[in-house]
Amino acid sequence: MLNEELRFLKQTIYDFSTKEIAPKALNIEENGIDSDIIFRMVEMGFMGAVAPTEYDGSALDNAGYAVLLEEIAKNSPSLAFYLMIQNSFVIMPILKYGSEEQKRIVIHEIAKGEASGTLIYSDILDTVDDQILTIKDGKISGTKNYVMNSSGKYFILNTNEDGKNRLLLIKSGGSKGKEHAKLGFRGISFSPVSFDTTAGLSDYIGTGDGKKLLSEIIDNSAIAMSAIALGMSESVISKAIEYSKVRYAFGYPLADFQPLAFAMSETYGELNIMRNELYRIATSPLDLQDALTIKHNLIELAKKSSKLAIQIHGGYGYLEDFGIEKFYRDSMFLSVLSGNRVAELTAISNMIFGAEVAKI
Amino acid sequence: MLNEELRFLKQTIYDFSTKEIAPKALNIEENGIDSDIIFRMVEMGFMGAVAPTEYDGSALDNAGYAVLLEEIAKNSPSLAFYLMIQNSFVIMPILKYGSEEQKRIVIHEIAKGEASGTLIYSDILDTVDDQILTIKDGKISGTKNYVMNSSGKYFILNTNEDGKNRLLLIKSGGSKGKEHAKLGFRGISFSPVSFDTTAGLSDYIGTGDGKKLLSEIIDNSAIAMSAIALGMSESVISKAIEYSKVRYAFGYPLADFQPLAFAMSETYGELNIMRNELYRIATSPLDLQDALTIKHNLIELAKKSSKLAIQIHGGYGYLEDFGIEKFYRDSMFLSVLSGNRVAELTAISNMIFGAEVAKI
Amino acid sequence: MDFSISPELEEFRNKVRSFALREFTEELKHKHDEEESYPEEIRKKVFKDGLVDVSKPWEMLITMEEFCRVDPGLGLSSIVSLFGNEILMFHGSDYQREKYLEKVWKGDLISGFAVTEPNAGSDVAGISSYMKNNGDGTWLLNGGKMFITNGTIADIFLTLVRSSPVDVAKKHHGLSMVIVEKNMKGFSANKIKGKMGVRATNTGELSFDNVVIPESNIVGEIGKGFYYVMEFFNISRIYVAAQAVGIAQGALDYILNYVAVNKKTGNDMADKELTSFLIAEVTTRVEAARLLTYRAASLLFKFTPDPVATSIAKYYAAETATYATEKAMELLGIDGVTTDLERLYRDAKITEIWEGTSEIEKLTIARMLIKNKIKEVEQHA
Amino acid sequence: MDFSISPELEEFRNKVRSFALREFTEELKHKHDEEESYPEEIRKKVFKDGLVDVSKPWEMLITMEEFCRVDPGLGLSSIVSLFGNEILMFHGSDYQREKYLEKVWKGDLISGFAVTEPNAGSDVAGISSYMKNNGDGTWLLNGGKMFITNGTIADIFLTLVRSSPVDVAKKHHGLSMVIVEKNMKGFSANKIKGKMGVRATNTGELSFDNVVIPESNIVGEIGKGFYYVMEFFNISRIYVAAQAVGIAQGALDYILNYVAVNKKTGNDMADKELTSFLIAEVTTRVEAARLLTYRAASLLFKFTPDPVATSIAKYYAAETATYATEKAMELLGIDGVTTDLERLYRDAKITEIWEGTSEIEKLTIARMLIKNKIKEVEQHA
Repeated sequence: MLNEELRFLKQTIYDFSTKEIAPKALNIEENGIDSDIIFRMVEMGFMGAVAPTEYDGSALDNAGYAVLLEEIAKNSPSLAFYLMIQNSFVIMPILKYGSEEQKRIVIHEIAKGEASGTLIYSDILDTVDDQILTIKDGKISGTKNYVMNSSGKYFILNTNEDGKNRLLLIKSGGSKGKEHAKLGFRGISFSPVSFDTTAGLSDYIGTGDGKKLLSEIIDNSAIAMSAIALGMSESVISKAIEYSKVRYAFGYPLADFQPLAFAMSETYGELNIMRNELYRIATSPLDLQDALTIKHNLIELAKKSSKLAIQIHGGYGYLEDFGIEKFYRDSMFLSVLSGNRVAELTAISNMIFGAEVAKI
Repeated sequence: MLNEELRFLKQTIYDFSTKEIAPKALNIEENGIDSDIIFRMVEMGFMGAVAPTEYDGSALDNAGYAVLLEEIAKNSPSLAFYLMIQNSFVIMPILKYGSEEQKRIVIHEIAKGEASGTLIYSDILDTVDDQILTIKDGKISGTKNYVMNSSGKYFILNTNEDGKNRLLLIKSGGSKGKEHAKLGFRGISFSPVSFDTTAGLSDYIGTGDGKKLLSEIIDNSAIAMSAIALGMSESVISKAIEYSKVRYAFGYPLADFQPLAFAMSETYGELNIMRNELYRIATSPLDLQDALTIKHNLIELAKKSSKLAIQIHGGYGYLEDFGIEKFYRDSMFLSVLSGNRVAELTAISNMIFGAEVAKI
Repeated sequence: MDFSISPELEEFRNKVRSFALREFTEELKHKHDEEESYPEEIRKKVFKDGLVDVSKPWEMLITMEEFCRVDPGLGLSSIVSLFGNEILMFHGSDYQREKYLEKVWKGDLISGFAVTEPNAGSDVAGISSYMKNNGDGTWLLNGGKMFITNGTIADIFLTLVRSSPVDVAKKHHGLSMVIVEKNMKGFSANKIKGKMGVRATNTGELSFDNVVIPESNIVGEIGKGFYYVMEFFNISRIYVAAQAVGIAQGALDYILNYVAVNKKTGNDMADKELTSFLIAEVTTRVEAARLLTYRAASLLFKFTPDPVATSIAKYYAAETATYATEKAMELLGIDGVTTDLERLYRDAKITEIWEGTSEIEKLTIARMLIKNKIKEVEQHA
Repeated sequence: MDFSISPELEEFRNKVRSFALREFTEELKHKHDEEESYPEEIRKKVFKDGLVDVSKPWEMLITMEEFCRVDPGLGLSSIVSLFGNEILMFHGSDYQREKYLEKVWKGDLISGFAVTEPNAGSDVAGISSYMKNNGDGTWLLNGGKMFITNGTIADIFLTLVRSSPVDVAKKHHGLSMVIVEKNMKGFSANKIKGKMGVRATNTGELSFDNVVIPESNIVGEIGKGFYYVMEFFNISRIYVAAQAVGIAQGALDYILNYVAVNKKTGNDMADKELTSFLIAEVTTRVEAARLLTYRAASLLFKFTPDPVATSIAKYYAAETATYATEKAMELLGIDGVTTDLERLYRDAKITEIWEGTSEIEKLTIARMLIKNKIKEVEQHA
């Protein structure tokens, strides 16, 4: 399905991911993404993967970017999600909505590994445990409970000023709270951040309603999230398949037992179908309905694959050292972070039904 | 996904199916496929869809043939399956394994609507209620319990002669037993056929083991069966969607209820993914693993869609007149007729695992 | 806790099972399915053999289960002539009890329960059949009913009608339950043909064209009809759950028989783990469905019906019936399509639809649980 | 049939639930999860408060359920010091009962149950730890065990070992159960770190390097070890089922609380049918799992254990625990990842693995059902 250029890119990143990321994957989970890895990410051009070359980016298109995330996610979903935050959540919105100054400074710094950014988008997730930030007299205040990469330098966030939601790009200024217990993506910081600051940098980003812009940013990350889910599924089911060939029970390799073999090959088959669809979407003009649909399907598949893989690995699947259980946690966390599930299903339904439905 | 030529073909067959088949669909279920329909099938070139023009066929390629079956199945799964029997089960094997005489006579007659044929392949289904036909002194004897289109003129069947399985093409000569109660595809005759005859026509077809040839024929029909399942799913889920917009409960159209809307749009989304994959496969060099995989997935989808559609239609979904329940029966029947499920899953598993697995 | 069934009830179970295996012959099963005809002869035998005794609810439940296990069409038909009798039992006047109920109990009258309308299924309060007070002790009924079991064979119908103009905010007020007799002027019924399954049962569409309903045919209090129906669902849904358990068990019977037969003929299907998994999965769900059903029944039969338990049982058992017949077809494959399993597969699906679709059951369950939880949270607040 | 729980048992349930809610503080739950440390202080309290009494099996079961409902890590840890005690109860000598069992019952000794090995999990008879008869009344044990609960804190281990050379055709012969003490020479244990969930429980890898086992430490008959383990699974799997029911109920608690809180804050989530369906579906499965578990337990506690009922309960309840925590996470979304639900989600999955994976449970169920059916078919033939 991939053209030659993409196949070459895939091979390159596969090799990189296998040789350089895989051995460090466990360490990323335990100690975070260290400066060595960031250095290599910069060298490889992954930090600014989607940024134009004029801002020191690699100018990957949708499909190339998907290949990158898929291959990195196979070994470290944390690192893949981190790259996605930089590219889909920070660089892309700045490219689309930002000022020239924002582009020159922020994208450059991220691409060079000098800084990282994040997007605070809990405002569009249905949550009871979070506040909306407010602006009064140029000062942002309030606490956001759910901030991924909360130790980053740049924040894109929504604030409410006189009843109006506006998106801002600010330079830190928040105070990071205690790290949350982390369900998944343990290599990335995740904590509350409290703000009591005047907006930094060139503040406003985009002109529309801030919550709507957040939704757009998340919508636009659908292919990227799908690629991460795909890489995770592939990796975990391949590991299960390999393990089932060498692990014996009752005198036979597990792969000899039909229900196990069929469960794995059915999942693998679905995976192939979804991969083909994902790259078809990534290489076509953007179709939001298709992109959201594949995202939901691939995230479900990642959950299903990882559950199956734990089961195949038995007790070993339950231990961190074996690198299986993290997919079970990460896939659920990805599901939670992937956007507002109900709002997205409603959007898909509206498109399919050609009418506003699913209100009740 | 379809190129312009295929899109044009699709539109043509869609129009035909909607205008000419839909109004007769219920009648097909009750009284079978009458000569008027066969006449139109011949005129449209559908009876010999895959046959070369020299044998009066339409020379459709894989994708064109899939489009045909998909569009016909939307309104009459019985008719679509009947066309598939003629093309995938009779014409294709004769083209591949048959003599020139067999091609000239049998394919010509089928394409012209002068005769129809069938394939008896229960030998490769795991069954306890069936016998293997035997040949002794040039005479075939035995009873085959499960024969679709048992009223046809030509039979391709497997016989055992001195312990060797050989495929034969014979001209009727069987005596048709009492029609079975029909789970699905009620427009097609389905009954036992008893043989006590000397082989007709030019008998042997192919040189290999008869059961292996049967498996090959079924394998080669995977795209066609997938297309039928796809058409069925599309049709039934579209009907459910339309019905849910006009049927009210508690003051709201059913489409307003999230669990119903989401169930339909999720199914619809899967459908789109599968359709894209099916046509990708149909327009690529044959990949058996992909073809069997999509077949299994699409047949499951057809079962799931029809179950959901009945539920959306409530009591009306349970009545024959509304044209919903038949999809529930037909999809299960298609599943049963689609081949040896366990053998196929094992074959897929072997390909994926790169080893012989799933033995236990 | 005691999950065992009393020896008496087990003995009764054997008795009804033997009856079904003996009387529901291959010929009759096929015939009534094919012809969509009602097996009145079997119904008579069931009553004659004393298998139906409304004073023994556990036996009624077991009869339902075991009959449906063998053949839902014949099984249901033989006992559904009692349909709706509990409403008369609880709310009928002496006159109604004597004139109708006692005969229904003996099997001499066939009863129907008429709620659903073409435009109101799950949404019971959405019905529009309307009865106007003539002011002379009679009412004038107009409208129609849809999907009514025993529609063209019942002698009487317990019919839900609107008896005062609809108040949009309180749609479930102003509904009443009345007895419509088949011989009343202006009443007519058409048989609904072409059901996918349970084809031995009789289903009709009813029409009321200026039917005069005497005051004496109003059941219980005027305006309380909706509540009677909801109360009745607490009963009828448990019986549907039992139907579904029977069907699911029937499918499991096919699976186990098939595997045993295969084993005997040397086919190694029985030794394949895929087969084992399927058997284990189906068995587990059948057992769960049965326990949920019996639990709901035990609450009802102690006069402490629990709508949550009832809806859970109905929803889960119905889903299990569909699931089990699907899995059985999947295993038996081509050998399944020409057996009784084929019919069971068609029959099963109705349990997810009638007496409240699975969707309605789920709403019932959730609404009560949410209500209780909010109350609990508020008390602690 | 009586599905009601006695008032005494309900009262006991309230008592253990109160204990768990009071003692399993937020701080302790977090701490022991984060540090992977064993909550010895809570275990002591549980014994002190008399919440563990092996003579009252129903109470044990309820304790397991209610403890796991609040926190599986702390809950399990507080009672798992009894692990394997039933084997000694049924088969131990007077000497073993006095020296070990009575102390385990009082909570003064911690017991472990050591069967699984690196290369033999579900396949119990595949173990290779080997004990050689010294001919002087002692045996010499070599080998190792994996994933052993209480691995580095237990005082004694009920250990399955091979005591005569393996007969390939009869692998489950020649296995014996022995008591290994932690202080025995040649015994060592390493803590296994990094479990996804139930991190407060202690898990270890054991190593036997020429450990001398006195004859007096052989439990029951030599060579019968495999059967003791299978017999024990009839008990332990029911307790795992109860764990799973507790976890699933815990997830449902989160769901209902969240919906109630949302309702109070004006979020209309509670009124969405999607939420209702989710609540109904989870509730139904939790109820089914609980009934299956109690049924298996009631058979066991009447000394008529039914391996089919046990395996059904274990498999279904474990699946339900995983399912319920998944659904709860799905509903709570981002609000779920920073709560105790996050831990519950990690904890749940173990119930599908330990004490027999779901796959093994399914084989157990199917094998017995097929065997019975074949017998039945043969009798009729």
